Amino acid sequence: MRKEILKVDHLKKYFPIKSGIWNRTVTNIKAVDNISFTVHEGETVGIVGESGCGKSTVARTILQLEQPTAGNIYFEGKNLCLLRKKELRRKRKEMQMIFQHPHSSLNPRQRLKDILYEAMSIQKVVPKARKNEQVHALLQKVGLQPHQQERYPHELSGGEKQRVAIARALAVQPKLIICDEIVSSLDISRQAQILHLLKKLQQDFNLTYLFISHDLEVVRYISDRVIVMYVGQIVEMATTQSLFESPMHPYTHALLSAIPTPHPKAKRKRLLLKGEVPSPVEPPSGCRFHPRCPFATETCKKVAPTLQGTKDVEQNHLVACHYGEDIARNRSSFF
Amino acid sequence: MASTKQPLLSVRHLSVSFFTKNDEVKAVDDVSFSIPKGQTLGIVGESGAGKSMTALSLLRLSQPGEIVTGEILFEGENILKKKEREMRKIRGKDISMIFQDPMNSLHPTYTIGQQLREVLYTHEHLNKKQATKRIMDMLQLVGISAPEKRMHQYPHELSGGMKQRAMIAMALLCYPKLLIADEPTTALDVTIQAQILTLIKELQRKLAMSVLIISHDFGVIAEMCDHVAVMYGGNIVEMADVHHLFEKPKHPYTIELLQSLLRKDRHTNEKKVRPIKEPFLRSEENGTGCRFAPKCPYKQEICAKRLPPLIQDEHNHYTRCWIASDDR
Amino acid sequence: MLSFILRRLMQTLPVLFGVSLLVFSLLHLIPGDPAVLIAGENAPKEQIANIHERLGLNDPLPIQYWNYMWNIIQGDLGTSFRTGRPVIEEIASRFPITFQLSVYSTIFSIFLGLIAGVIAATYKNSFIDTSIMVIALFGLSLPNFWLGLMLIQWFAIGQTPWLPFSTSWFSPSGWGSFQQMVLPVITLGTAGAAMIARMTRSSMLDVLNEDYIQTARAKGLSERKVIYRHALRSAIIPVITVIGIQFGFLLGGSVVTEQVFAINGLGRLLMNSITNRDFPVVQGIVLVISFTFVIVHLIVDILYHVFNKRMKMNG
Amino acid sequence: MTKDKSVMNMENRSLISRIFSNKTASISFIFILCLVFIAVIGPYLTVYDPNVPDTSNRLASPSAKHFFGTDHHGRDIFTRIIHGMPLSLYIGVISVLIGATIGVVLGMISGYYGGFIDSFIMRCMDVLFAFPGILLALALVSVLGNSLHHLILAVSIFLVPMFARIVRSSTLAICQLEYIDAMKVLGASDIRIIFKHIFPNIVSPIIVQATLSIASAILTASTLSFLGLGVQPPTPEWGAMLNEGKDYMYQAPHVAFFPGLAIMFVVLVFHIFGDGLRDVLDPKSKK
Repeated sequence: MRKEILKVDHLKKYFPIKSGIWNRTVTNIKAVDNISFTVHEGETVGIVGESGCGKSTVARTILQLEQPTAGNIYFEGKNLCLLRKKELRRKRKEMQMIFQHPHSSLNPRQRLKDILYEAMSIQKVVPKARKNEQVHALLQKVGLQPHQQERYPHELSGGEKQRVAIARALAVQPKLIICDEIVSSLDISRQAQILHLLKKLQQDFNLTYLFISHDLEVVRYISDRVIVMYVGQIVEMATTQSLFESPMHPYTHALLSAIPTPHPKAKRKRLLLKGEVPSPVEPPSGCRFHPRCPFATETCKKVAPTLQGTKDVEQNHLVACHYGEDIARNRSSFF
Repeated sequence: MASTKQPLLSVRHLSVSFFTKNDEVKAVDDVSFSIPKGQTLGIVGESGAGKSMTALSLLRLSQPGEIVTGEILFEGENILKKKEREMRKIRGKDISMIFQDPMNSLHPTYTIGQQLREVLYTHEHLNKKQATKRIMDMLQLVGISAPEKRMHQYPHELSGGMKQRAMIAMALLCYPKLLIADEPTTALDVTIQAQILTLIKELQRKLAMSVLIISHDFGVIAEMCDHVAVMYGGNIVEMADVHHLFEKPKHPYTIELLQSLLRKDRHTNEKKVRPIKEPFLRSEENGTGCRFAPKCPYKQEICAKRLPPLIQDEHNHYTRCWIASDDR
Repeated sequence: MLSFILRRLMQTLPVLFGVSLLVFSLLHLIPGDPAVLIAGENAPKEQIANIHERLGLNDPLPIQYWNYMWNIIQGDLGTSFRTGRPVIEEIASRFPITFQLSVYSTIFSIFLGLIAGVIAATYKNSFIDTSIMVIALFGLSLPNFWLGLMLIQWFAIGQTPWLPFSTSWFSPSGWGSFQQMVLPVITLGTAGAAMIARMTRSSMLDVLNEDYIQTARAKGLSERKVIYRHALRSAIIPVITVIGIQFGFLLGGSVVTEQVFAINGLGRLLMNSITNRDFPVVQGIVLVISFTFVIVHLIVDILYHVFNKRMKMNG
Repeated sequence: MTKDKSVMNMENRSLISRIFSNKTASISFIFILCLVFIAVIGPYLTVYDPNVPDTSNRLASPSAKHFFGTDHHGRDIFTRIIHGMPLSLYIGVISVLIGATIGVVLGMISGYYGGFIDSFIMRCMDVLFAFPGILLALALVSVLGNSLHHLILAVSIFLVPMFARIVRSSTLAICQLEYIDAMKVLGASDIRIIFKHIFPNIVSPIIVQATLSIASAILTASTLSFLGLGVQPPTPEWGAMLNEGKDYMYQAPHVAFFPGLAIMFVVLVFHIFGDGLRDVLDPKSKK
C-alpha cells in the first residue's frame, strides 16, 4: 500500500442561516455532512456529484479556506485544523489548488512572470538568482512559451490561463494539488489538452491529485479512484474501473445513464430519476437519496446506510446503500 | 436535405455582422440549412462559433448583430421581408425559443402564471378562464406537479429544472411549429438534463413540432437530432444526417472535436488526443481563407487563401473543406 | 414580516445612539467654556460657576451624556441660550415647514427624474437621450443657492438679465401659498431629479441587457410592452431604494433653500442660532433633523419591503 | 464580447493613455488642466487687485473694462473669480485626499475581514450618513469656528462614509474572485493580499469616485461659505462672494450671477471628467 498523504476524518461543514430579530442561527446548510476518505501518494482521486452536493466545500475545507464545523484533516499525519496561522502558512507549500474560472483565478494586473515570482517568493522555494530560470522552466513545463512571461492574463486564451494557474501551483513544489472543476469552463478541445497535461505533470513530479468535477467523463479519464457525493455525503467510493463498470449505488447508476452518449446508435436504457436534488438545509431522513430512488423501501426512509464494502465485488468498493449488493447482483434485470 | 416535402424552415445564405465604428465582425457568415417538418436539426460548435446568433436571427432578435444578407423562409415566406408587427405575430406563436440559462430567462418579479398568461393574451383571444385552463394543461404536460400552486409562484421559488420546464411550457403554449432550444440544458445538472432532454423529445412527438437544438455537447446532439450542422467561426463546416456525421466525419474540425471527446476508448488510448495548436486565432483575424486553416493539421496552400465552398456528396453530406475526402 | 420590521428597528437603535453621542459631543468640541458663551466675556466668576452648576457641566462626561439622553427621551432638548425658551418649542413650530418642503421636493425630483430617465433609456444614444443627460449633468452641478437666486431674479422679481422675458409669477420669499412654494421646491429638487434621472437611465440600460428581456421579445411582445411592462418594473427597484436617502439629502439641503427664500423653517433657525452661538438650539435641530432622516429612511425601507416581499430578486 | 475585449486590453495601459481613448474624458481632462493652469498662473496676470475697494466704481455692469462687472465695493469680479480658483481647487483636492484615504482604509479593512470589525465600521459610517447632506459639515464648522482648515476637515468627514462604502463593496467583490483564494492557498499574508492584490484592482472605482467627490466637495464648501461659515470675506471664495452679492441682486444681478456660474462650471467639468473616467476605467460599475 502506498503512503497515505491526506486523510479526511468525519468532516462536517455547516453554513449557518441567520434570521430573526437577533440574527440568530436558525438552521444550517449542511454542505458537507460527515465524510471520511483517504488519498494515497501519487494517485488521483476524483470527486463527482451534481451542483450543491458539497464537493467544492470539501476542497475548500481541506485547504483551510473554510474552518470545518467538525472533524479533522490530516496531511502527512499532521492535523491541519490544529495548526497555528503561521505554521499553516508554511504548510501551504505542500498542497495547492487550481480553480474553476481561468479568468478570475489570475490577478489581472500581474504579468505571468510576476505571478510566478510571487508564488515562489512567498514560500521562498527558489533562491532569487535562479528565479528567472525557474519561471522559464515552469512555463515550458505547462506548455507555454518563455516569451509569454511578459504577457498579462487578459492576453491569453482560457486554456492558456488555466496553464498559468497550474504553473503557479507547481511553483511552490507541492505534493498535493486539488483541482476544482478546472476544465468545466473550457471548450471540449481545450479540456482534453489540460487533462493530458495534468497526467504528464503527475508523472514528472510525483503529484497527488484530488480532482473535483461534475463531469463524469472527465473524472473517469483522469482518476484512479472515484468518490460519488450526493447532498453532502459520500454514496459510493471505488476504483474508477469498478465504479464505472459495476456501479452499485442507484444514484451512481442514474448519473452514469444520464450522460448523453455521443453515438447516435447507442440508445441504451436510461434510469431516469424523478424529482430534483433535495436542499442540503433539510436533507431527507434516512438515506438521502430515498425520495428519488426507484428501489426505496421503508428502511431507506428511516435508516441512513453507512458506507461499507460488499462481499461480491472487489474489496475497496464501498457503497452507502442498504441494497447495494442486491442491486449490483441483479443489475441486468434493473437497467 | 433529403426530404421531398417543402421544409418548414429554410435558411439561405444568412450573414449576421456586428458593426463597430470602423469595423465589421462577421458572427454568422453565409449559413444555409433547412429543417423539415417534425424533424430535429442540431447546430453544434464551440463558444463563439455563431450558433446563438444564427438561432436569434430566425426570430429577428439578433440585435445588435445585423442581418446583412440572406433569406429565411418559414413555410415558404421570407420572414426577413416581413414588417416588425407581422414578425411579432410569429414570435412565441409559430416559432418559440427557450434559452440557456433558466435562472435569468424568466422575469424575477412576475409570477409564472402571469408570464405564461401574457403569451396567450398576446397571441390568442382567450378569456381568463380559458387561458388559465390552457396554462394548467401545459404545465402538467411539461411535468410540473401542482400547477395551481406553481402558477402563483415567482421564479426564484422554483429550482433550476422547474424553471426550465416553465420556460418550455411558455414556449409551447401556442403550439408552435418550430421550437428553438439554445443550449437548453447547459446550466443544469446531468440528472436534470436527462429529464429535460427526454421531455423535449416527448413533446416534439406529441405536438409534431420541428426542433432546432443548439449545443456544444455532442452527446446531446447525438441523442436528440436527425440532422447535424457543425459550425466554426461563423461558417457551417459540415452538415449531414446524424448517423452519417458521427460515423464518417469528413471535416478536420469535426474529426478533431470527436476525437477530443473523452470516451471510454480514450482512457486506454491517450495518444489520440492530439493537442490543437494554441493560441486560438479569432475568426476575424483570418481574412479570406478557411476559418479553420490556422489550426488545421492538413492545411494546404489554398486553405489560407480561399474559403472552400460547402460541397454535397451522394449521401447529402455537406463539407466545407478543400481536402476532405471519404478515405480519411 | 414582523421579524423584519423588528430587526430593522434593532439596527436603527445603535445608529440613533451614535447620532446622539456625536451631537452631544458637538458641544464639547467648542473651543472655550460654554458658560462664558452664555454669560458673556466679562461675567463674574460666581455667575459662571452658577451656570456650570445649572447645566451640569461639572459632572463627569458619561453622567452628562446620561442626563442628556434621559432628557431627550423625556422630550427635553434643553433651553435656548438666547430666548430662554425650551428648544423643543422653538423647533416644533418650524418643523412642519421644513418637512413639507422636503417632501414636496422629493416628490418633484422622483417624478421628474423617473420620467426623464426612462425616456433617455428608451431612446438610448439619440439626440433626446443626450440632451436629457446633459441637462441632468447641469442639474447636478448647479449650486442650489445660486439656482434659487437666479429663479428669484427671473421668475419672482422680474429682473431678467439675459432672458428675453420678464415675469413675477412667483413669490420670492416665505412659505405657504402655491406661489411661495414653487420656486423653493424647484431649487431644492433639481439636483435630486438629476441624480434620479441618471440612475434610472443606467438601471434601465442594465435591465435591458438581461436575458428575460430577450425572453419577453421572443414571446412576441411589442417593444413598448417590453420596456414598460418588463424592463421598467425591475429597473425601478434600485431607484426606489434610494428614495429614503434622497429625502435626507433634501432635508439637509433645505437649510440653504430656506436661507435663500427667507422661509422660516428649521434651517433658517439653525443658521440664526449658529450666528448667535446658541448651541442648545443648534444641537437640538441637528438631532431632530438626523432622527427624522433615520426614521423616514427606516419607514421607506419597511414599506419597500412590504410591497416587494414577493419581488425579491433572486441571486 | 468584442467590446469586452477592447476594454480588457486597456486594463494595463497608463492612466493618461486610457483617458485619451475617450472623447469626453480627454476633453474634460484638458479643461481641468486649463483650470489648474488658471489657478496657478491666473492670479499673477490680473490687472486689478482682488481685495482693494474702489468706491467710485461700485456695482458697475459688465463691460470691456470689467468683464464681469464690479461688486458693492467696486472690486473687479472677474479678478476675484480668478483669485478664487486656486482656493476652490485646493479645498476640493485636499478634502478628497483626506476623506478618500480614511474611507479607503476603513472600507478595505471592513470588506476583507468582515465579521465584527466590519459591522462596527459600517455602523459608524451609518452614523455619519445619518446626518443628511451638508448638515454634519455645517454643525462641525459651526462649533469648530470659521477657518479654511476647519472647512476642509468638515468636508473630508462628509466624504468618508461614501468612500468607505464603495471601497467595501469593491473589496467584497474582489474577495469573491478565485485569485484571492489562490493567494491564501499559497500562504500569502493578509497585508500582501490587501495591498498587492486587492488595492490595485479597486483603484479604478476609487479614482472615479474621487473625481466626482472633488465636484461635490467644491459644491459643499461653497455652500458652507455661502451660508457664512468657513471661509470669510474678504477672501474671494465664490460662495462667500455670492453671499455678499445676493443683497444687491435687485440693482446688480451680475454680482451674484458670475460667481455662481464659476462654481457651476468647475463642478460640471469635474462631473463630466468623472463620468468619462467611469467609462474608461470602470465600465461595468453600476451607479
